[in-house]
Amino acid sequence: MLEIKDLEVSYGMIKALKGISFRVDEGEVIALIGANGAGKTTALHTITGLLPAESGSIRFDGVELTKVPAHKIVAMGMAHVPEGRRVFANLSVLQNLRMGAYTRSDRDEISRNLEMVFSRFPRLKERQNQLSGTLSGGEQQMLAMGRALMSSPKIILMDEPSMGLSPILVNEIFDIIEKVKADGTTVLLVEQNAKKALSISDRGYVLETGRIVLEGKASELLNNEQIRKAYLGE
Amino acid sequence: MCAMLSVNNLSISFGGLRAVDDFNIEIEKGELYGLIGPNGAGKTTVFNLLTGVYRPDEGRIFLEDRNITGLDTVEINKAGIARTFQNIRLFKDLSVLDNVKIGLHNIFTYPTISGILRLSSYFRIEKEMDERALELLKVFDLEKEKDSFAKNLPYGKQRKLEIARALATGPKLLLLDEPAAGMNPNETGELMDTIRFVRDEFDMTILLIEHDMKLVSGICEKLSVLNFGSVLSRGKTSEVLNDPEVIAAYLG
Amino acid sequence: MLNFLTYFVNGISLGSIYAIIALGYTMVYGIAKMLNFAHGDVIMIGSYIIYTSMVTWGLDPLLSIVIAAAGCTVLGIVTEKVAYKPLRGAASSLAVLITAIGVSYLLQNLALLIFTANPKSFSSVVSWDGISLAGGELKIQGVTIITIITSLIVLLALQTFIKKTKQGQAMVAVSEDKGAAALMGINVNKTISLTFAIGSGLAAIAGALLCSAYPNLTPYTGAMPGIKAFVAAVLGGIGSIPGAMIGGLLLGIIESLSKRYISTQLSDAIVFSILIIVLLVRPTGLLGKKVQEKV
Amino acid sequence: ATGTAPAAQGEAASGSSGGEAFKIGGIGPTTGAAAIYGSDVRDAMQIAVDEINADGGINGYQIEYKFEDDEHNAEKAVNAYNTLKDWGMQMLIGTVTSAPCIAVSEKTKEDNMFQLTPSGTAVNCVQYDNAFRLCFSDPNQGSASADYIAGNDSLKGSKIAIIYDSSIEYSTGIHDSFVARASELSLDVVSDTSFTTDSNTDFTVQLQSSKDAGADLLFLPIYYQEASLILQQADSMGYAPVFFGVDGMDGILGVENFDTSLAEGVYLLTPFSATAQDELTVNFVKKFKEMTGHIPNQFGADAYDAVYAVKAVCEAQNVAPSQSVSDICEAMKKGMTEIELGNVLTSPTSITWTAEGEPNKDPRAVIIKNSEYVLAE
Amino acid sequence: MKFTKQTKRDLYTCVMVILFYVVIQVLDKAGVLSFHIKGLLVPLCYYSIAAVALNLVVGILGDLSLGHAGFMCVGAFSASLFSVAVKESGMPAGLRFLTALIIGTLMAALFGFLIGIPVLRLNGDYLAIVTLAFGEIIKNFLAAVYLGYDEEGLHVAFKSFQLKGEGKMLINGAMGIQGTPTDSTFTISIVILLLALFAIQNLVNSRAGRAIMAIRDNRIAAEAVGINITKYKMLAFTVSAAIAGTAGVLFSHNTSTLTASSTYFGYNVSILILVYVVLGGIGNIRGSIIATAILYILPELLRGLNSYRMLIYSIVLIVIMLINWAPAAIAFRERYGIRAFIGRKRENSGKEVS
Ligand SMILES: Nc1ncnc2c1ncn2[C@@H]1O[C@H](COP(=O)(O)OP(=O)(O)OP(=O)(O)O)[C@@H](O)[C@H]1O
Ligand SMILES: Nc1ncnc2c1ncn2[C@@H]1O[C@H](COP(=O)(O)OP(=O)(O)OP(=O)(O)O)[C@@H](O)[C@H]1O
Ligand SMILES: [Mg+2]
Ligand SMILES: [Mg+2]
Repeated sequence: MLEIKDLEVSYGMIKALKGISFRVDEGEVIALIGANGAGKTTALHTITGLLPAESGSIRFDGVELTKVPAHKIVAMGMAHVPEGRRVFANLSVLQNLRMGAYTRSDRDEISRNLEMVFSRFPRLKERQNQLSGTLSGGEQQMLAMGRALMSSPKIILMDEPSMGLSPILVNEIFDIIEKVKADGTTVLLVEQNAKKALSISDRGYVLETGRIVLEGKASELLNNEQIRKAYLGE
Repeated sequence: MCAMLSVNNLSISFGGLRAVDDFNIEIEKGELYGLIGPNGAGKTTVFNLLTGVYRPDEGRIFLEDRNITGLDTVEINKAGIARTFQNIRLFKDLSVLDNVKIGLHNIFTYPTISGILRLSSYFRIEKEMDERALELLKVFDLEKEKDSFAKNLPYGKQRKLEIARALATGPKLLLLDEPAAGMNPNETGELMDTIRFVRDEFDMTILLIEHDMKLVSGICEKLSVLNFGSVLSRGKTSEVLNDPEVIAAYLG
Repeated sequence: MLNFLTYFVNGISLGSIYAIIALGYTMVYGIAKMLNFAHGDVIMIGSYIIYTSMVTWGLDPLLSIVIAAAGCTVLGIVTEKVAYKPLRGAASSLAVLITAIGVSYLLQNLALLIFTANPKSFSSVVSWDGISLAGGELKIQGVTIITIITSLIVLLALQTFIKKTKQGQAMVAVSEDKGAAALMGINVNKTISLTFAIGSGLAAIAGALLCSAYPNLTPYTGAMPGIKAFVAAVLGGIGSIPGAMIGGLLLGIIESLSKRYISTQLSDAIVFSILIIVLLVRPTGLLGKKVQEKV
Repeated sequence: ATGTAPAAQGEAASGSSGGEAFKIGGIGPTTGAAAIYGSDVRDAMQIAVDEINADGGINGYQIEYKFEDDEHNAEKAVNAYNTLKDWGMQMLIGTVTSAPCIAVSEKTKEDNMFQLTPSGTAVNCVQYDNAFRLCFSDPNQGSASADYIAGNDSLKGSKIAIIYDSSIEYSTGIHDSFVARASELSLDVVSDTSFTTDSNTDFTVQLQSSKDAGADLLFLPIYYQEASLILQQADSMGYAPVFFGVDGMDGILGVENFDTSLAEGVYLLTPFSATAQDELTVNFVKKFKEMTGHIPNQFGADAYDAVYAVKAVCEAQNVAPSQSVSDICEAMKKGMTEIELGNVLTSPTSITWTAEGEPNKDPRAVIIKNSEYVLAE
Repeated sequence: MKFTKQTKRDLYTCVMVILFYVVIQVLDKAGVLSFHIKGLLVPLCYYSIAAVALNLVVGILGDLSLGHAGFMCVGAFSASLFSVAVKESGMPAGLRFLTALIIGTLMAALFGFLIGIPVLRLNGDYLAIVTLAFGEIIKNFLAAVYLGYDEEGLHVAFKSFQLKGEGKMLINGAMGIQGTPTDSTFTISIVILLLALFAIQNLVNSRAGRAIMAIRDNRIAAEAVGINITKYKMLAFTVSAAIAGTAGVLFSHNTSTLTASSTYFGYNVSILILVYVVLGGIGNIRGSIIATAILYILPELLRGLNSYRMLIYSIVLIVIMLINWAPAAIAFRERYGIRAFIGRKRENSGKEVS
């Protein structure tokens, strides 16, 4: 479904991705793990077109994405929960969610979707008229997830969705990811919480300073000695 | 002897929402104290109240025996409370060293005019500031990056720099808002060592907010759990973490 | 009392002109987050287009306005593409402010070359004389009434557009966070172009009314009203569309009354002093949202 | 429209360059809000220079002419002056507007360069002995206007209102001397309001104040751009006093598309009338219109006369381009006070100059009738 | 003594200015300087000074001011008033000018301080408009005031008046102040430029300067580490106003006529100075000077183009801005290792981390 080949990306002089390749198949949950500054966020940004690729290719359902602008990529069925949430601070929770359904026009579908999001995140329903800028960090994270789900995407890219969430919510988020998967949506998951991430993933890739250094079945990675040392803190 | 921090009946509302509701806490000198609770429970708001970002509707705050309720942020910092922020707030376009030196602003002083005219006190005190700042950077393993822009540091190092900067202001009480957010378990482990080191070496009292239970159970001696603005449970870490109510509301 | 009313009405006439300019200004200002110092000059260009088609080609006023609106829209889109868009994402938002000043100089000097510095007397696009009250003592001009009606229509249309349409909501999202907006599937460039298109189209309408009320057209006609509109927009609260309307009207009324009751010589100083006082009391303008940064 | 400048360097400064032609410079605003005045002066001078050159020049020497923009800015005017000096300018006809003119006169004084301003009206424009002007001075116009009103049977009993531009020298200068003279003559000034260049579109308050005060004569010592707006706004208010302007009002009939019927009955003291039927005026207006597309006002006429004044004095004093700047200036200074310049656009009679640099010429009061200037009385 | 990188950079800036001075002097002695160029030197200096001053507010403090021409106006008028008043008293020219400089600077500082009070409460564009408003008020006021003295003493009014006997009009409404002695020389201007550089660069690199930059980068964090926002904003604003005032003194003592018109002191002049600052690099003091030089001289170089002069100027301005600031252009430059045209970036003691 999503195939990345030899992707290179730079910020000015700094090369953040030095030729990475990986693929995500339909219906899979793929974990992308790596230390701070490894280039995970950069990879996601490039896939959704927020950053230009220097070289390499990104294919989504067979379509080359590197020259496609971000908004078209989203319309093709890719959603992105960005790092740092990036909710529209001066819009209400409800307006933010509606914004998530920007590319869709079927009103009934949208309101059904909204109900679905509200049932997954009751807190958002409670706060639907609050300006999102004043939500607590965790609440904003839920909003960002909910907003991405509003486009009912084929694939959803999540950048550290558990960051700053309480343990109960972290579990919940991972539950939701599993449910999202169960609904047939493909997930590309970037996480610091490698253990949890791998435990719900099918496969995983390990990124280190702009290169993929390891890949494999999630269960294998979980048992990999190197990984256990470097990312699971054991 | 009185507690380092004691807070009585602290409350604040935003519009209709009572974000902090009759909050009490008592922290002894040298303690490593954890403040946990669900998202939106009001933890950061407590920090904001303690540091004068918000003025409480009700309640009083004492630092040692000094009533600091209603003082402004600058005064509170001078009185001895320093903090870090949940969403990192560094001086992004300044060097790492300068970030720490700004923390030293009220510790090492010389008149502005001697800075402009480059009088001898300027050189002497700037040198002292540099030395002190470097010492602090060393604690956080940041001395190699001293000349980088703060914005170019990786996330984890930015968090550390924030702590270093807070320490530079010479506080008695250090407030850390989710210091381990966005760190992987290894980095979190290092951070725990650093926090312990800071407590021991600087003789610091620390109150921290954190969702990473490994960190909380690893270094906090006592905990308060906040839920809907008020304290759900408090006490020794191990006891609090086994409290069924806490498990239900927070740990899952 | 009648005396006061006369000056008050004069103030409203002046203010309605400021208001209609400020509406277009605030549009671009609120969405693209840029102080478009060239807005006044787009108004000037629009007025020249109307002048040319009405006086030189002898076309109908309404048709002339349509032509001017089309012309200004194109102008707005082109300047945005050439001079502002490349600076999107620049390290400082001041960069685009400076190119806007460059564009302002450019338009003025272009007009100077094409139309010369010789002033042109504009033919009013409004042929109605207006109404007389209190036995002819109090006269409200046709242009004033038309201007107020037009600005109210523009106000409502803009409000509805932004609140109720997808395109409008897209604009709000873009103004908050371009990257996140793109992730919602919003075409950021198109949305900003649209903003400039609308803002510039409104400039043409404002130009028609400005020059009908004050029929003297030179390459510098737009500069001062542009700044006054900026002041009005700030007074009303940046980005607030009703604020721009209220700010414009208030500015006109204050200007008129202070000229009458305090000093004609110092009226600018008085207007500006009042602006400062208002901002000291309400640091985000009359209707500006108080956005508190969450710590 | 201007001569080509040889790469000017130090030695040109001594003032005696080649000596083949007279190098006459002009300075005025050709960009910025005052561009209309400067461009007219530039073009009118060009016409005069071309005529003279076609006619064999001055004393057999051709004129080289160069005009520099000053954006109506004293600092830029000095820059323009220096540019012209580098070019080798021997005489300056300029600058067009007052404040820049005063600043430049400091420099011409230092260099002892002859300066004749066509339109710098402020007193200080000609404070030094090397500087002369062709137009009336501000106080001259202000008091002449008051005198005229006092001496005119139909106007003298009027209640007078004044609207002037308090942010420019020209307008305040005339205003101040008018007010002073009016009180000496015990004219009845009932309303005195002003505006600034930054708010020069809406005059309803000033007009309303004048109307409320019962004024039946409105004195407008301002430029015609604003005056045209005042006429329009007074008309739509239904206020119809007698309007009385000064030379800045000249040009009002030339505003493109202006409804000249509004200007019916406007009095103005002006040295020039573009609708005069004498051969000189007709010829000048025709050439000017061909060149620029619009009708000249007194700025252009003053500039045209200024070039001819220089020609006349040069011929009388037998000045040659090979002389130094300073020598030329001395000769011109002497010549200016001796000459009697006839056949000019801007005076019905001939013009003479005082040693102070002021012209002796009669202001003409004209009244606009059927969209033409007609001599009043 | 060991120089830090920053100190070296600051010194280079001063050396650049001194070198410029020396080169000009040599060329002048050699007689190759045209009058035109010589006439541009003093304005170049005072606009550079104004730009450097504004950069302290815009670049270092991070607030947008559109009213610096107002501070120049205050400096210019107060100093000229003094100079004109004592012109005939036999005070030595040097001492008179020095006093005028001090008066102009202090008066501008006072106004900067007064204006700083409301400035503190406002942010972003609201602040910009208030500074613009203040600048306009100052200009508007000075253009309307008449000040003169005669045997009966000092007279102030908003209408012209007649003086009795041996009186003298000091400020004559819109006609402003006439006859200011033209004391500004290139040498003095360069010395003042160097002093301004010295003061601002040293301020920036001191404890106070860091505090100011901290406020710019993150106000909330600055407060949290105990920095008194009010104090340091005031400091930056007042120092900046004072130096702009000095520029005003040089301005008014360069040409003999001084009027408070928009041409010299309107918001458009403030914006022009802002153009210098932004083009030279926000926060980059040296860049401000270089940009001022380029942009001030450009329209003068274009004089040969006559009517097209200002048109070309505006196009060049837009193009330089795009080259210097557009992300695409910057990326291009970085890739091919071309140095910035003037120096866009805030040049700080920082190196990029890879
Ligand atoms: N805007 C930028 N300008 C310059 N360098 C950048 C920028 N954004 C990221 N980088 C650099 O690119 C590299 C990869 O960053 P990226 O944000 O992709 O890492 P990450 O794996 O997502 O890390 P984290 O876990 O901290 O989110 C880092 O070295 C970072 O410093
Ligand atoms: N300035 C404000 N205006 C309105 N509501 C606010 C404001 N600040 C905080 N709140 C609300 O107060 C509640 C507590 O917020 P706070 O940021 O203290 O939560 P928290 O406990 O730190 O949560 P998290 O762990 O997610 O950061 C939230 O519901 C938030 O929406
Ligand atoms: Mg990341
Ligand atoms: Mg929090």
